[in-house]
Amino acid sequence: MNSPAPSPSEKGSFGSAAAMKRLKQRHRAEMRFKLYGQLAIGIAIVALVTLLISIFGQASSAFSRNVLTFDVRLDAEQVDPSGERDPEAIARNVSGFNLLLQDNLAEDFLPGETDRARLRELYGMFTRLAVLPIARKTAENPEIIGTGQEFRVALADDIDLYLKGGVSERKSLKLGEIQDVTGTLDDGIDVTFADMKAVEDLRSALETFRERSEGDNQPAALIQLGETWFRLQDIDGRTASLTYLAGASTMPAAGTNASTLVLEQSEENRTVSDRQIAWTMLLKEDGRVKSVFNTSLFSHSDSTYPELAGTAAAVVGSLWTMLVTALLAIPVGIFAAVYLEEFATKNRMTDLIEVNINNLAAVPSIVFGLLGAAVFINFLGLPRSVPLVGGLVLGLLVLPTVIIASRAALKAVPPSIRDAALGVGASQTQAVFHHVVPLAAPGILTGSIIGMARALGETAPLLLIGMVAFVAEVPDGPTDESTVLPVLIYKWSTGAERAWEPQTAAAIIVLLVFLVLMNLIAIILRRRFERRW
Amino acid sequence: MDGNVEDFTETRPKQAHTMSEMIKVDCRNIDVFYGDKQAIYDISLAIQDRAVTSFIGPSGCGKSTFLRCINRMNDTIETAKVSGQIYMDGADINDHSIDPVLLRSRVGMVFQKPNPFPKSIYDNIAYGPRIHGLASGKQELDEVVESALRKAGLWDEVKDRLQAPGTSLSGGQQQRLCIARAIAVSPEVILMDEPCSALDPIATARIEELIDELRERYCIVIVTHSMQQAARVSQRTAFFHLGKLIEYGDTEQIFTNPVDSKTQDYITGRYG
Amino acid sequence: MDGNVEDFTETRPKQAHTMSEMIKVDCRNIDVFYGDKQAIYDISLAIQDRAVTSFIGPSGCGKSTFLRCINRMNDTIETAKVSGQIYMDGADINDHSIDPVLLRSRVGMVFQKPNPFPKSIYDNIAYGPRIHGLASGKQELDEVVESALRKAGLWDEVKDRLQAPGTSLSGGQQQRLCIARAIAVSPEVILMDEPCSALDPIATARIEELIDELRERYCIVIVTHSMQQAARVSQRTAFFHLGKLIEYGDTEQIFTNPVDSKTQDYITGRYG
Amino acid sequence: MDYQCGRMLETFGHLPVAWLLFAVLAVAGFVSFFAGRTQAVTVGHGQTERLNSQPNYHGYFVAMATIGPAAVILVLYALFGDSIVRAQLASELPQRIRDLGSLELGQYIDRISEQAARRDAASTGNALFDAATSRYTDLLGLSRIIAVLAALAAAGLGFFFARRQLSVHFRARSRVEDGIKFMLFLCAGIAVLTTIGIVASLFFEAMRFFSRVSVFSFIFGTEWNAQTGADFGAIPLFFGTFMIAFLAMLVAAPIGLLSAIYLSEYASPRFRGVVKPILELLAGIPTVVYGFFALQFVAPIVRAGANWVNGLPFVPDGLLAAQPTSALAAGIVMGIMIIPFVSSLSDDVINAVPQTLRDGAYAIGATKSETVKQVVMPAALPGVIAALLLAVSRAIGETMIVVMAAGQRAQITPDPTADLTTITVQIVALLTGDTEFDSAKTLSAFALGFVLFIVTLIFNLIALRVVQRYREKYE
Amino acid sequence: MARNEAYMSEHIVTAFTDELEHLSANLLRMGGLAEAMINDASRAVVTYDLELARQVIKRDKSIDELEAEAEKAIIRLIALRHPMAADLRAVLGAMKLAGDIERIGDLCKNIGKRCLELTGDENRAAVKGIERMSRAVSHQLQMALDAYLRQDVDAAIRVLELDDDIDDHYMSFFRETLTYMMEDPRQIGSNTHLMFMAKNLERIGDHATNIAKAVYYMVTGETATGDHVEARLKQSGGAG
Amino acid sequence: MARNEAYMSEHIVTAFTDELEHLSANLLRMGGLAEAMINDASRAVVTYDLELARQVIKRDKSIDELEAEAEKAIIRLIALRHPMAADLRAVLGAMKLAGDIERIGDLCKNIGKRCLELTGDENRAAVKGIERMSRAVSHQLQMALDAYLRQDVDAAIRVLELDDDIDDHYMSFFRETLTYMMEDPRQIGSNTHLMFMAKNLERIGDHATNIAKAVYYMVTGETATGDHVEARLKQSGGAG
Repeated sequence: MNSPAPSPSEKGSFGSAAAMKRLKQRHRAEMRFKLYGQLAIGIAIVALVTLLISIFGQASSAFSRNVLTFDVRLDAEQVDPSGERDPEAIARNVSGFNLLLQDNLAEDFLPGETDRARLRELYGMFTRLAVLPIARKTAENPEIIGTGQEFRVALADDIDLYLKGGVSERKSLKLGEIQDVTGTLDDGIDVTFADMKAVEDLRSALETFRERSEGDNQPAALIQLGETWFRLQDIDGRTASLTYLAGASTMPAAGTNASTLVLEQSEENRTVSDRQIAWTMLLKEDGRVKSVFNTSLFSHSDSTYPELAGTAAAVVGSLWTMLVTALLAIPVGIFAAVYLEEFATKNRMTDLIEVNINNLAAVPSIVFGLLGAAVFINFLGLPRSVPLVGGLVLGLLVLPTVIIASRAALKAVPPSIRDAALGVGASQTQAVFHHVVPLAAPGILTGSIIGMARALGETAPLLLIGMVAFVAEVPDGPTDESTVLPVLIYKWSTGAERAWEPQTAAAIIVLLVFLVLMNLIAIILRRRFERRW
Repeated sequence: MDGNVEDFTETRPKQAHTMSEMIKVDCRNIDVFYGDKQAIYDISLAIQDRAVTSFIGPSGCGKSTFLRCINRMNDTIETAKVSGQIYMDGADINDHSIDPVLLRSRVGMVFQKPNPFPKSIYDNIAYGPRIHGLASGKQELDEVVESALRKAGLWDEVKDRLQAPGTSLSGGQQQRLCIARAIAVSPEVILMDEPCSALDPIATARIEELIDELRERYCIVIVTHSMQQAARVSQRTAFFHLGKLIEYGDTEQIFTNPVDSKTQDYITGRYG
Repeated sequence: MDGNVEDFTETRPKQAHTMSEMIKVDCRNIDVFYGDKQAIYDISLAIQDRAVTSFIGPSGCGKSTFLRCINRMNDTIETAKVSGQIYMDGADINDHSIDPVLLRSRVGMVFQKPNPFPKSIYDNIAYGPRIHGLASGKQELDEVVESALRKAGLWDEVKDRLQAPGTSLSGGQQQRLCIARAIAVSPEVILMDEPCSALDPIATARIEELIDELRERYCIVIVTHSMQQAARVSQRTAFFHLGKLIEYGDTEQIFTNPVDSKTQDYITGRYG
Repeated sequence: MDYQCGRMLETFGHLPVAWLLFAVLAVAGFVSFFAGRTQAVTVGHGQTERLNSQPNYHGYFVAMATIGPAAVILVLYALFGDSIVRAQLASELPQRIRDLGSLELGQYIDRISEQAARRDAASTGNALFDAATSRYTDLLGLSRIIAVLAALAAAGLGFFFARRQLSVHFRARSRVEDGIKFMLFLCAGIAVLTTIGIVASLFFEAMRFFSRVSVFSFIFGTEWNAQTGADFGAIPLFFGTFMIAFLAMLVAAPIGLLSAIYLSEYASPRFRGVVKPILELLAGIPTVVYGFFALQFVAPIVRAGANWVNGLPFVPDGLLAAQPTSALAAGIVMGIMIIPFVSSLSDDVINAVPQTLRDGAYAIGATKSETVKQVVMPAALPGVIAALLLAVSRAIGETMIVVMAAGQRAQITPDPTADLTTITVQIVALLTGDTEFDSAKTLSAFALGFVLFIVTLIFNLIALRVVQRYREKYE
Repeated sequence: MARNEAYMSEHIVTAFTDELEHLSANLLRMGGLAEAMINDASRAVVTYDLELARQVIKRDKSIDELEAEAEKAIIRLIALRHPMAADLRAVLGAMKLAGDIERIGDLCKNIGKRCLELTGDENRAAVKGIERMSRAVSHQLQMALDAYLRQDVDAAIRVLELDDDIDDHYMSFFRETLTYMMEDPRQIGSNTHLMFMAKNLERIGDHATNIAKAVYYMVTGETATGDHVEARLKQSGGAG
Repeated sequence: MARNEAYMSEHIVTAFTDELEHLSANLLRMGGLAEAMINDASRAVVTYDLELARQVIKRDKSIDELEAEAEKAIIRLIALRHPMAADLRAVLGAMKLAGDIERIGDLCKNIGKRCLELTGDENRAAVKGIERMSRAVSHQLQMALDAYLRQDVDAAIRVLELDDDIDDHYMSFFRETLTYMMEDPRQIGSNTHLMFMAKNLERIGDHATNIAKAVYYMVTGETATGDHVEARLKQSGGAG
């Protein structure tokens, strides 16, 4: 093979047998290598898809919300005890409205009940602060006081979660007609079911749940007979002993159709009681509990109650913060880039600045938080938790990103353009501002937007300057106390109640929408104006 | 006396007469498309062995594209589509049974810009023989490397620093290293795509000299921007224009008495 | 009869005799350092007006560096240090009182790669006159643009699409656009740094033709890689080697009968 | 007269003076620009080519000379004016208030300024306070009048002298350009100031910490109980940090590198056009989202997995800690987060390898993978290493994922399913909520931050240096 | 030269075309001069006009100078323009042309010199022979130059054919003069001169033939020994 | 040619150097042939060896062929190698040389042809004169070729000086032969031939001079009419 030309025997064929064998091996190695690459990309994509699915899956339930409808007369006594029709006083009179609705509910379900525990259970169907919108609405239109109005109130988070299937695994079964009823509502009744098979189904359902759960958990079964809900105490053959839960206080008649709701978790293991479930089911049949789109997620500010919490304040806080960030980082970043790329003479000083900026871009974001805490808050005495400080910190954080992106864009403009301008007698500044910067503008803009997107998603440094504070009001300016979306997400994710989970996921989606928008703009800009030299 | 007359021309073999016997690569009806754009129109061309054939023509005339058909480098460009037959020693290189990887070990290529691998000089040369299993031991490999470097006229310049990186050489040396690298896998054909366009006149002259020496062993095809270079190094010249082969013949004839008026105009600096 | 003899040579003014009167740029004892490295060694050279002077030499010989002294483009390179005097019409251009920016409007420059601004053809030309306030109204500017394009022989090709981007032109047209751009600020000297090295032979010939035409109005200095080009376009040729000026004289003499053996060796393709 | 004057002072004390000044400066700028421009045209006798610089530049120059000094004065006033007024007011207050001590005095004056800001505020009844308030308003007004007058004077002087300079040969352009360059330089300086700020704040706070806790026990201590202020041994934190970073790199390095290779060498432009943005999407997701993902999705799986392993017959019971938050969960998710970082950096590096090298390899009959492995990768190696170093640095400094998914327990254990804590987690834990800047607990966060900064700095410096060398090679 | 061929457009570098045309024009001027010299020389012999003979002798210097200039221009062209293909042939052909015309000038000068040696009372028949020959030769040269001007191969071939006539002229003149010399030994001296003049004219004819050959080469790129000219050239081979 | 000048190293492209040397060697071979032809032709005349004369006539064809080859090689060189400066001069000089040597061949052939017309009983004195002249001319040619081989300007100048001698030789031969012719009119025919032979030899001398001039030009780049040669050339100007 070492000879310059091949032997004649090789003419017409390509390669010896040994070479062909070797070639086969080489091609196999080729395929393997290619496969590794595909695998890697597959893993990365699967990870992304999993992430998105898990978040969207969680979030989907947060975008709908169950509301409880009330049809009440706004009793002036309760709503406006002072009688002055002072809007502020009305809006602040949360307890008055609360009582009004509580009474309305109690009238329907527990008329004349005095057991405070039982009442509290009923009142737990919604949270006190949920009446706030009603109060505000009334305050705006005081003339509706005294008239009958229909109101919608957010259902308590646990019950909402229960309806969305979050509290316990459950199973609905039709039990068919009942043959026979004995006993009283107060002491418990025994019913005999006509359909043995249905009873078997119920039993097996209970059994399955029991097997599935750990420890001493006893699955529960709620049975509906007509308008009344009972709790299943025991079942023996076709006869079940039931106790009264809620609903019409009438003995069910034989022949009534029965249905059951089997719950995996026993009452003790749940945040929702059997009775509350029964009430909810009754309200639902009445059409008073309905699932609606969760507008409060966008219109409300933060709240200690997940069903009332929204992202409005955080979104506005983020916007204020971004405004400050943009005002600091973009002009300064671009000018600094122009200076370094076009004017700075190469010496140790500029080398130092250069190294310094590159390093700064790679400094962990939390360090900027420390800087903000130490300099802006401790040293300069600026207030904590305000967009001004957050914006400054984030501005410094993305400054190197903007500088580097701008420099890259400036560098991409070929030196021949500068030469050309200098060659016709333009000064350096003219060459830069007439030619180089306009040509680099799309790149600079793209870089700036991407930098801003990064700032928008940044969390850690803001934690350290106190932007994690609870903010119930939409901030009016950069010096108002506020929080930002990512921090809100962090805060919600640490919430103890399970209802925070979908809420957090929903907030994440709001954040992602903003980010996707910004990146889309950047991509469009890049596609539209990108110039290859 | 007549003997003397013969003697005077002996440095130039009379190719015209012996051509048919010495054809190494026979291209027939080659069309090349880049996407929808046709770059080469039905070119047929037979390239002689042990001679330098040069492709000339104004830029965009398809000479490089055509060159890259011969070792199927157009395969690496996704939009490129080649049709027609190219026979090398009678075998169609576009046949499915022909592996481009093996083909390229028989048809070496040298590029416009010297592109040594970022490895030592030794490894630059040894890389090809290694992947093709052309040397079975360290000693044999050493021999292959030395022989390739010698043939490329680079041995004396680098023998004391075979472990130095290939990129440490000067531009002209780098290009000769690339030629040595191509030679090391014992090709039969060497394609050169404007091998001197990135070099200064002195380095260019060295490469031309080398090409002239290599002609004795290989079939060399060179694409060049410079008519002068084609005139200097090649025995046969093909003139391309707008993707078509306008004229193909002995270099001397092309440069002193071209048949086609387009060739004439191009060569004499008239145009169109 | 003698009249006829004269007539035969009339296309070539006998520069040698009238030189001293027609000197445009007079460089004296120029040294250039890049950092610690000396790139130009004590070069003195007088460039004639209304003639093409070419600088030739192997790469790295300092011809481009020297060219860039003439419009102080070396000022833009930080490490470059130029010493010596360059008199243009008797004024030392390196003097502190001379603004390099203004100097560059009197000494135009054309670069190796065509570098039109990514703007319209019109704006490419109009930019220089605009920043220098050479035209006071739209109409006057139009005239400047047209005149520059005409002088660069590009008017007929682009007059119908002055608003098309300059980069949409072909390579050769782009280079002529760059020449027009240089002309538009009415310079006295035009420096060209290998203006054809990125172009194909046809475009090159067009540029050479243009240079030949422009010679009647300007003092042109051209750096070229190609001796042939220097031979074709220039009346005077300077041969540089290792940062030194080896020989400077009439092009014809340099190419047919150079005085210095280094020039001889370079021109005939021998070397060192 | 006196009254008039007082009214004026008071009015000025209340005016939204910033906007007014802005408007005045803008007008001054315009006026001076046109004045300069017109004068230049006159000087050049209408022939602009006779001028050294174009008329516009003369205009800019005059405007610059007019606005510049005024703006400097106003900026100085904005920075120090308030303190001067306060100092003056403090010196005028009765002795007993001045004796209060700086803190309370400051608060007292704060109250005064708040009161003064309310224009229609009723009397508080406290005569001294009311008097001080009105005095404060007057002082403020006076200082503003002085500042504005000074600014106007400076503007006038600037305008005057600038116009005197204009002539045919005056190099207005270079003067204006010098001004622009100076402004650009100031902007570049901010980046440096930031670094100085970081280093200084971290350093001084860390020094304060080390004056209470010895450096040695901080760096080599193995017990960390900062919340109680008892133990400040940071070894467990270092361990946790590097453990998680290591796990992250285990995920990110091969996946990122291989996908970069596949995308740049194998993928069709269409595939690349689709997949590359998808990978970049991973980079665009905020870390807090990753943290949530780690906490809600990955951690339970890791825990379940650990439990399953523990349940295997030949595995000793409780081999794995199987905590609800674990280093492994954080590591995996952090790895996913870093994939695009590694892949896009490597992609850049691989793309920077010139096509001619690949052509060279193909031309001697190398297959694609041989070309990649033996030509492209060796050429790209320095860049790839740098990319990995930068990724490690990123992993070390990453905060939200570990805060949410790694846990709080400072321990040293090789078990990846145990919960570990990291430097960043502790910084967040120590500095969230109300903090006083004087406790060792708070200061320890700065000491940790200092360590974090130094460590990442070293990684970055090495990586950037390597990258720069690499780029220089191929540019 | 190129201007006469339809397919050949101008060079992109017009200076090149200019130079080539300048060269060609100069050669034609030289040719015209030579033609005039032939006629004048023969007239000087026939009319025994010694003044004219002296003029002819003097005029050779102009042709020599023009030839030197042309040669310089040719070297310039080759060195600076690198002519190729047809251009190269044109330039090298021009070089030959210039050489041939210069030789014609020399030969005319020689005729002039010999004219000065004559006595004025030579055999009229012999003198007539010279006149006749010179007319033929001058015509041949004119045709050759015309072929050059028009780059006309056929015209060039016709010139080649003419050469035989001139050779015949010369041979008969030679024999005739030999007879006169034998008849009248006193005329040996002057007749010898006439004989040499005739020889010179014959040689001028050869040079005209050479010019035609050069034209043939310029246009076709083949030396005028190709198959289709051979037959016509067979007889006129070799120097006289 | 280049090999003889110390400062001139080889071309980087050795093929170029090879071709130039080949060309030069070929010209020298042609020159050698021509020299031999001169000697043989004169021997044929002196010994009245008609066979030798015929050989000489035949040999001219070889020289013609060699000249055609050389000319082709020169065109090749110019077209493909673009010689510059000294190389260009060498190539163009070679072209002149080839032409001159070819002419020498022609002239020798002409002597051979005229030899066939002789009777063998010519005036011995005249024949001796031819022999003497041919020896001088042959020597001159040899010196010119030597100057070419060694690229020696001084040698070339010496050749130019020699030309005067040959012209003197010719003039005396011319007068002498004229006398013989008048003395013996029967010999007019053969003596005329001898006279033309002498004229041919004189012209061969001119060509040798041309070769020397070409050498002078190749080496110095100046035509051999420069100041320092002028004085020596004054007498030998113009064609004989």
